[in-house]
Formats: sequence, structure tokens, C-alpha cells
Amino acid sequence: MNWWLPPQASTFAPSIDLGFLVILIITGITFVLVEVGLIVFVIRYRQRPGQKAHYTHGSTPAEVIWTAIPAVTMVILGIVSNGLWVKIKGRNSVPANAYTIGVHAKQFEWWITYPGPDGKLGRTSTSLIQKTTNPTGLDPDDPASKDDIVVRNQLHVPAGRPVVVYLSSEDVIHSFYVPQFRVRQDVVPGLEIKAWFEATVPGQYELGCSMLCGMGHYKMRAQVFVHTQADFDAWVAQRASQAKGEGTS
Amino acid sequence: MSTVAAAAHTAHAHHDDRSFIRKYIFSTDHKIIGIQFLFLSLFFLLVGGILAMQIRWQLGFPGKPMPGGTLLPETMAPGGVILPEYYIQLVTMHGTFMVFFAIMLLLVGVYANFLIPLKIGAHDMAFPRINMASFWSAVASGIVMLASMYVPDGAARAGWTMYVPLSAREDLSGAALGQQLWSVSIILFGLSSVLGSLNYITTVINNRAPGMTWFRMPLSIWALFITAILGLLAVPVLAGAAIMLLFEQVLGTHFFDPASGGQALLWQHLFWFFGHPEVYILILPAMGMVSDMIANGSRKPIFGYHSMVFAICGIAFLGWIVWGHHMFVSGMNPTLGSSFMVSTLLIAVPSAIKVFNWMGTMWRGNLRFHVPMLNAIGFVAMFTIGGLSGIFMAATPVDMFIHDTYFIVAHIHYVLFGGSLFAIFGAIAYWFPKMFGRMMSERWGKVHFWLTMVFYNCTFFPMHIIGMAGHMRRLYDPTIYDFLKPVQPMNEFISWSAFALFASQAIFFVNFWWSMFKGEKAPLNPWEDNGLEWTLPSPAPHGNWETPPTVYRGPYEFSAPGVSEDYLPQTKKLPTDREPALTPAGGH
Amino acid sequence: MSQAMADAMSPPFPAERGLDVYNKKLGMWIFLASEVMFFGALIGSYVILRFGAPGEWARPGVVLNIKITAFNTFLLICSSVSMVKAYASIADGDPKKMKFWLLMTILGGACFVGIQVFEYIHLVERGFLPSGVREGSELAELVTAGTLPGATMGLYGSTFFTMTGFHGFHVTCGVLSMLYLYLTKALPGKFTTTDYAGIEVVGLYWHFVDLVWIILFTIVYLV
Amino acid sequence: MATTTHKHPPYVLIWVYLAVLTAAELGLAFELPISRNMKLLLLMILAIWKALLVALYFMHLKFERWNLRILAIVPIPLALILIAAGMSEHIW
Repeated sequence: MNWWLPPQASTFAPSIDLGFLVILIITGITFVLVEVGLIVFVIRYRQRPGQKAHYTHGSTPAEVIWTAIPAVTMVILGIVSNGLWVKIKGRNSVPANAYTIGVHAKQFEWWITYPGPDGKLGRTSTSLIQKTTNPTGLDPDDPASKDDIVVRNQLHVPAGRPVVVYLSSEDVIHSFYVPQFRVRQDVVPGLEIKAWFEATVPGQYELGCSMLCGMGHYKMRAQVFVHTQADFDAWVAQRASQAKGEGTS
Repeated sequence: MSTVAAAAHTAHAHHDDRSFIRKYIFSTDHKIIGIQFLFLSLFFLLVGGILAMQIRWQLGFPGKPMPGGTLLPETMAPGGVILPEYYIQLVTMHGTFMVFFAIMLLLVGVYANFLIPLKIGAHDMAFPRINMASFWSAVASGIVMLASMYVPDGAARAGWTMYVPLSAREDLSGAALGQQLWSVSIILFGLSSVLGSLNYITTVINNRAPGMTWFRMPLSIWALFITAILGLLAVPVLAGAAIMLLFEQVLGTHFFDPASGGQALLWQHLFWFFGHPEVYILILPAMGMVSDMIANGSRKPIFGYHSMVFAICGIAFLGWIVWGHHMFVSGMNPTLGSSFMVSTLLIAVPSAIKVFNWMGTMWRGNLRFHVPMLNAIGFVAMFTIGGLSGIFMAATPVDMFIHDTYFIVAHIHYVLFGGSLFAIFGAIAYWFPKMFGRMMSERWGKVHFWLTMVFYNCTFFPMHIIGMAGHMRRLYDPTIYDFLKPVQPMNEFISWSAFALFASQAIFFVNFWWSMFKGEKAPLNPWEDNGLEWTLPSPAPHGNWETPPTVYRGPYEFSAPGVSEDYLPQTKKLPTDREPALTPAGGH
Repeated sequence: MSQAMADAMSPPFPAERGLDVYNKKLGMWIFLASEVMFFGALIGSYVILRFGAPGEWARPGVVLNIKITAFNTFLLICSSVSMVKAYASIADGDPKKMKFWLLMTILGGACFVGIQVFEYIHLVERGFLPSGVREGSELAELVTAGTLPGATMGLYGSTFFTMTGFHGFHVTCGVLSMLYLYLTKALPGKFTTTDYAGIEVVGLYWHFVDLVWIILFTIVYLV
Repeated sequence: MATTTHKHPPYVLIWVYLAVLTAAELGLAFELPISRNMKLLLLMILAIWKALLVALYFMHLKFERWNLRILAIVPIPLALILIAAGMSEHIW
């Protein structure tokens, strides 16, 4: 098995992995320092006849040093992490050219809506949700919803283009998680939450629910397909014509 | 006037003519209540452990019939194969029992009760009857929680954090009565905890023996005192939230119901506003007791006593403003996320002070490796790992990847098992003579420590690695996911280690019960410690002291120059010591 | 005054100097701190929910009867004054007056609870429930007519009944404990000028309950 | 000390204060030509004023030692932090 983080498949992955590595190095040094120190002390200062412990109540310089070093390290770590955080989750972080996808979560499936040729997602409303005929509650009166494609448990995204997913939940809190993209965002009923990412490597991945959402939580899984832009366009066109065919028949 | 009252009160220290029931069951004696809490919480520790073993079976061997699983009813495990709905009950109840009824009761219920009066030189708690009420409401709460596992549709199923709307709506969770009983039990638990806390705080503030100034208190008492403040102020918030949840389940209110304007995130804010101070409730007393044991085992004064106290206070203060780090990916306002990240990272500072000061205490010491000392060193080593892995979660971008994975599971177990539980094993051995008048077996205590240490690390360290692989929490069957199929051998290894870990606890169990009746009789001061409790016979009589002890110094004066032994009890008067000023007689 | 008391009711065991407040009083203050957090959670939830509510909140006075509640508020303030009078009387060495004022306080508290129960019954009759507005009730018609905002009535009911209900529960506990004091301590004449801890401690609780009501009355009934 | 007469705060005067403030609050509840926020502000000021009167005089905080006062004040900022964080969700 893989003893490191999963393969990288989005633009976030390298920077998040770098953050992970940096923290691992910082904590690793501390870890070695403390554990080796403990072992050395345990061996060196074990009880021996005639030995008397050194009577001291502490040392202010030493304590100042080991207060200041962690404090400075942590503040620097916080500032650096915050830059990345704002880039990923900040309010205005979604790039303007992002492709919009709607993700609707319900116990225990994902319904993915693609905007079709007009590039706009139709309006949705929880009151319109019908279990089989309208699982995401698309409003048929909205012109933008006419060409929308709704697919169950399949997330198709183009590589090399930012994608913003509009997350909505019908019942409980779910969590949108694609490990290879390093993206996680809870899906909270009553809130519309945006999450964006840019896939880089075409291939097949998995979308999982990472928030306990009921007894079927473990099987709330969807396939993620990262296509090249051309393949993606072809897929959308194919699905659109398929949907049209179904609509007219 | 005060002398009259004092005479009336000190009288009961001498003769003890209480009936058996008043003495051992509905007792108001803090030591008996502490021992009652010990039995209660060890029972719940066992229950939580049994639940954990079932979880590990399912994760290691998904879909295979569990040995002994056929004893479970069809609704849980038909043919011994655990069902998904039973699995999430296991996960929920394991968390609930361990956090609330095992660790919290073990630390706060047992040791705050047992140690505070003994170590500060008080007769008893300030309010003995309220103390008794606190114990019995904890019992009631525990019974309700246990009962919830036996109702027709099973126990609560929304994880120990009870995130709404899953926990609030029976049509979504599949459990009605079980969920309601969870809320009722937590409300009762909140009552018990508040009653206990107000007792501890009052006692520490007002009932210290003459000479026991604030900065002569042992660090265990400092930690328990600060913990009591955290509990006093945090637990009512949980009780309020649980009441709202109960109303949501029973009366159909809309606090957390988004369809009627309620907010799902409100629960998370309330829960974690309680929940993060709770995390420190679960670790601070352990830190305090470990400080006592390390100073004793090193035969050296604690390194930097004052900064240890301030670190405890600092952790407790920061504990109030970091709860949002449980909610980084919850859809919370991202700006709030940034501020919570900074405050969370700052917690590393007081934690580092504590770890380095413990090491400073051991430096140039004369280390005695008795069982409490071994467990205390184990605590420092393991808490360091748990604390360091917390930094990964505190950094928001990294948290986005590892949140809700086994990395978090590893982190919490390193802190609560590797941290708190090792401290508890040490504390049990350390104060066992004071409780029962007999020593626990040193040899078997060491065997237990080493086996636990090895299997514990084999169980929880690999969880970091499967968490890095992206293994989500609370999955009934991880092999559903293609990317998790390769980690299955690791899961299997974890499960075997967990079984071995559980089995090694049998040594502790036997040692505990055997020593209680057959153990070697305890000498007056078995660890050659300075604390006030060791000036009393073991077990200490009702009312503790006939004449109040007088305290001349801090609790960590080991190996002081000019003293023949390497310890110097707090009550021992040296020619240079002055009598402490008593409470001024003529008005303040 | 408080110093004199600290002497009389100091801990019985010679002890290191604490807060110079006797145990029971200190314990009550600590308990009140936890009560602040409890009501803080309930009131905080109300504020957060109302702040983020989908639409307008019902205008004050449409569902709840402000006049009766204003009278109730006044009653509770009066009972707070009578409690403090009882405390002052016994401190001054007048048990007879203390008994009178304590009884007045109990009556005031009991009336408050009675009026609140009456208010609840009336509200439920009109269709106001913890889960919102009952179908086909008087208030449901107001919702249809647009006088009341339908979108937030559920939240209104939930928060109103939880907050006032728990306050009422606290008042009831206060009345019961004062009754207990009256019957077991005040009537047999056990309170003296040097020992009236019960009156002071229960009084603290009682004033706190009054204080919570002052806040609740403003934010629930008037805003 | 029993011989000396205790000096008590003017409880009845405070009672009158409280009654007047309650009446003022009641007056604010009716339609007035002031903005909603202004009304809210005035009501909150009145409520806190009343609460302070009760705490300072009836609960004797005015006459207690500073460390007991701290005990009474400590939980309030904590509750305010909670409320502020909860509300910040909506200032998106």
C-alpha cells in the first residue's frame, strides 16, 4: 500500500502536500528531540545508589527559550497557512472562469447537475423535489434549467479548468470529499456552499461522503471522471442529446 | 462565634457511627464518593472497550461473522455479522461512553473528589450532600445511557457529536427513543457535572489548610481546579444544547431545522463551544497528576512550577476561543476559520512549556521507575505525539484534507488514550494505597504498562497512515472505496493490535481486584512523597484530619539541601519555617 | 455589613484565607456563573437564530400579551424587593418583618408562575405551540392574513417556549426553596442576626432569576 | 456587630427606579417615530440598566470584594464570544 498521501490530481494538492510536509518536518524534529531526550534521561538519570538529584526549581532563560521558539514557529505557520486557506476557501477565491456544477446530496447518493450549453445552472427549490422525477428540485419554469443535465453518482469535470461546485443537501449534513483533489467541504442543509478546485490529471477517482450521514454513510460514493476539455465537451454534448431524446420520446 | 461553629464541625472527625448504607452507598464522604466514581467509570471504560472491539472487528474483517456475535439480537448482528445500523450505534456509544462516562468521570469524578480535600488539607468537600447528589445523578445518567442501547430501535446513531439534523429527526437517523434517551442522559450528566464543579471550586477557594497558599498547591490540584472552572462554564452550554435537541425530537421545535429557518450549524457551535473546553477537561487533570508523579519519581522539584500553573491557565483560557477548529470545513465563515486557526496554533505554546518542563524535571534527577512514574513518562511520550499531530489539524489547508479521516481518530486517541488513560493508570497505582490501604503489584503493573505501550502504539500509530491515505471516519465498510482497498491489510493489523491491547487490560483488571483484597499492606508513605494526603493513615478516616494540618512549603521539595531524606513533607516544620498567618480573627 | 457576615458564617475549619465569603454564598455565586452560561446558550441561540432568520420576526404584541407580562415583570421586581427587605430585616434583627417579607416574596413568585401558566394555556388555545402555529387556529388565520410572518413562526414558538419555560422552571424552583426555608427555618425562628445564610443565598438566586427575566422580557416581548 | 445598625442601600428607591424603567420600556414597545435600530438600542440600554441595578444593589455586588465581582463577570464575555461567532455566520 501507499504510505504517503494519495496521488495529486488538482492544483491544490502540491501546496497542501507541501504544507503537510513542512509541518511533518517541524513536528518530526520536535518529536525526535522529545522522545530521544526522554530515553536519554531515563537511562542517564536512573536511580543509582549514592546519587542525589540536582535541586533546582527551574531556569527562566531555558523556559523563555522553549516558550518563544514554539510561539514564533506557530505564528509563522499560521500566517503562511492562512495565505493558502484564503486562496482555497476565501470568499472571493473562486476564479471568474470557473465551470459551474451543482452537487445535491441526499441520504445516500449524490446528484450532479451540469449546466448544459448555456453554462448556467437552473434555479432549484427544495419544495419541488420529487424522488424519481426531479431529484434535485430543478425549477422547470426557469429557462436556464431547460438544458441542465442531472446525473446520479457521477461527477465529470474537465482537467485544467477551475470548477466550482454549488453544494446543497436535502436532509442531513454530508461532506464532499475527493482525496486526490485534497478537497473537502461539508454539505449543510439550509446553506448553499461553494467549493472550487482545478483538476489536473485526467483519470477516474472517487467522491466520498466523509461526514456520518446515517446508516448508509459508507456507501455514499460517486465516481469522479476527469476528462480533457475536448472529451468533457463531447461527454456533455452526448448527455445533452441523450436527455433531449428522452424528453421528446 | 466562629469558634463555636468550628467546635461543632470538627467533632465528627473522631467517631464514626454511620450505618453501612450511609457509609458506603449514600455516602457524603468525598473519599467514598471518589471510590464509587472509580468503580462506575472503570465499568464504563470496560463497556466502551467492548464496543471498540466490535468496531475493530467490523473494520478489520468487514462482513465476516464476529466471534460471539451470534449472542447479539438479529436487529444488530444477524448470524454474527454486524449490520450498518448497529455499526453506527457502536461508533456513537463508544465515543459517548469513553468521553463522558469513562475518561471524564475517571479524571474529574474520581480524582477531583478523592484528591482535592486530601491534598489541600480539608475535612471534606464544601458541600458533601451536593457531592453525593452529583454522584447519583451521574449514575442515573449512566443508567439512562446504558438503557438506550436496549430499546427496540437501538441506541443513538449520529456519532458522539450528535450533529443535527441527523440526530434530531428519527426519519433520517432511524432511531427515536435511543436518540431521546441520549439527550436525557446528557442533561442529567450536565447536572452532575455542574454540581461536582461548584463543589470543587468552592472547596479549593475556601477550605485550604492554613499555610496552603495558592502557589503551594500541588499541580494536580491546580489542574483539577481549572478543570472544574471549565466544566462549570462549558457543561451548561451542552445541557442547553441537549435540551434544545430533546425538544426538537419530542416537541417538534425548529432550532436546527433548516426548512423552518433553523440552523444546522448552530448545534455545532454550541456543541464545540462546550466540546473544546471538554477536551481540556479530559487532559488537564491528567497533566496535573502526571506532574505530581514525575516530580516524585525524579526526586526533584517540578521544573518551573509557576510557568506550569500559568500554562494550565493559558490552555484553559485558549480553550474557549478555539472551538471553531472542529468546523473548518463545515461551511463556517472562512474568516472565522482564520482566527480560529491562529488561536489553535497558539495552544501549542503552553503545551510545549508543559512537555519541556516535565523533561526539565527529569533532567539530572534520580529517577525511580515505579509504576506511576513509568505511566507518567508514557504519558509525556504519547501526549507529545498527540499534541504534535494536532498541529496538522490546526493548519486549515492541511485540515481540509485530513479532517474526518483516521488521522483525527489517531490524534484523539493519542491524546485521550496515550495521554489521559496512561495518566489514569499511573494515578490509580499511585493513590491505590490511599484508597484501599494496599499496594498494587509492581511487577504486574510493569508488565501491564509495557504490553499496553506496545499494543497501543501498534493500534493507533498506523491510523495516522491510513488517515493520510484518506480513510474516512465512521465507515462501516471501507472496502467499498477502491482507493481504500489497499489499506485493508493495515486495518487488519490495527484490529489484531487492538484485540491484544484489550486483552492486556485483563492484567490491570486482575491486578486491581487482587490487590484490593490480597495486596501488600501499604506503608504510611509508600512513595516517599511530600503531599498532605500521606500524613494520614491509609485508608484515611472519615473527616480526614483530627487537627488541621499546617503547611510550610510547596509540594515538590525533593532532594532539598540540608535534609537527610530526599523528600520534605509539606507539613514538616523546619526550624527556619514560620507559622502561617491564620484567617485574621478581627475582621478583614 | 458583609464583613460582619463573613465572620459569622466563615468556614468552620481554620483555613487559609479564601475569598472571605462563606461557602454557601460562594457556592451560590459559582452556581449562578454556570446558570449564566446555561441561559447564555438559550438566549444566544435565540439571538443567532433571529439574526439569521429567513424573513421578518412577528411584531411584538401580536402573539404575546405585553400588558399582562408587563404586570408580571413588575410583580417579579416587587418580589425581588421584598426578598431584599426580608434579608435587611433579619440582618437588622427583626425576624417578624423578615417572615412577612419572605411570605410576600413567595406569594409574588407563585403569582408570577400562575400568570405564566395562564399565559401558556391562553397561547396554546390561540394556536401558539413550541413547533409553531397550529393548523386552523386563530393565529393560523393571522398568518394567512399576512399579519404574522409564516416563515419564522416556527422559530418564534421554539425559542419563546424554551426560554420562558426554563425561566419559569427556575422561578418554580425558587418558590419551592423559599417555601422550604419559610417552613423549616423562618417559622421555627432559626434565623438570627448572625445566621441567615439561607435567606441571603436563596435571595441571590432569586435576584438572578429576576435579572434573567428583565433580559427575557425585553428581548422576547418588546423587541 | 449586632448592636450596630446596618446601613442598607435604598431598596425602595431602586424599586421605584426599576418600575419607572419598566414603564419606559413598555412605552418603547408601541409604534414610535424612531427607527427600529434606535428602538432596539434604547431597549437594550434600559434592560442592561435594570439588570445592573438588580445585580449591584439587590445582589450586593456593589458592596462585595473585587474577586467575587470577577466571578460574576467572567462568564459574560464567554457567552458573548459564542453569540458573536454564531452571528458572524450571517455576515457572509
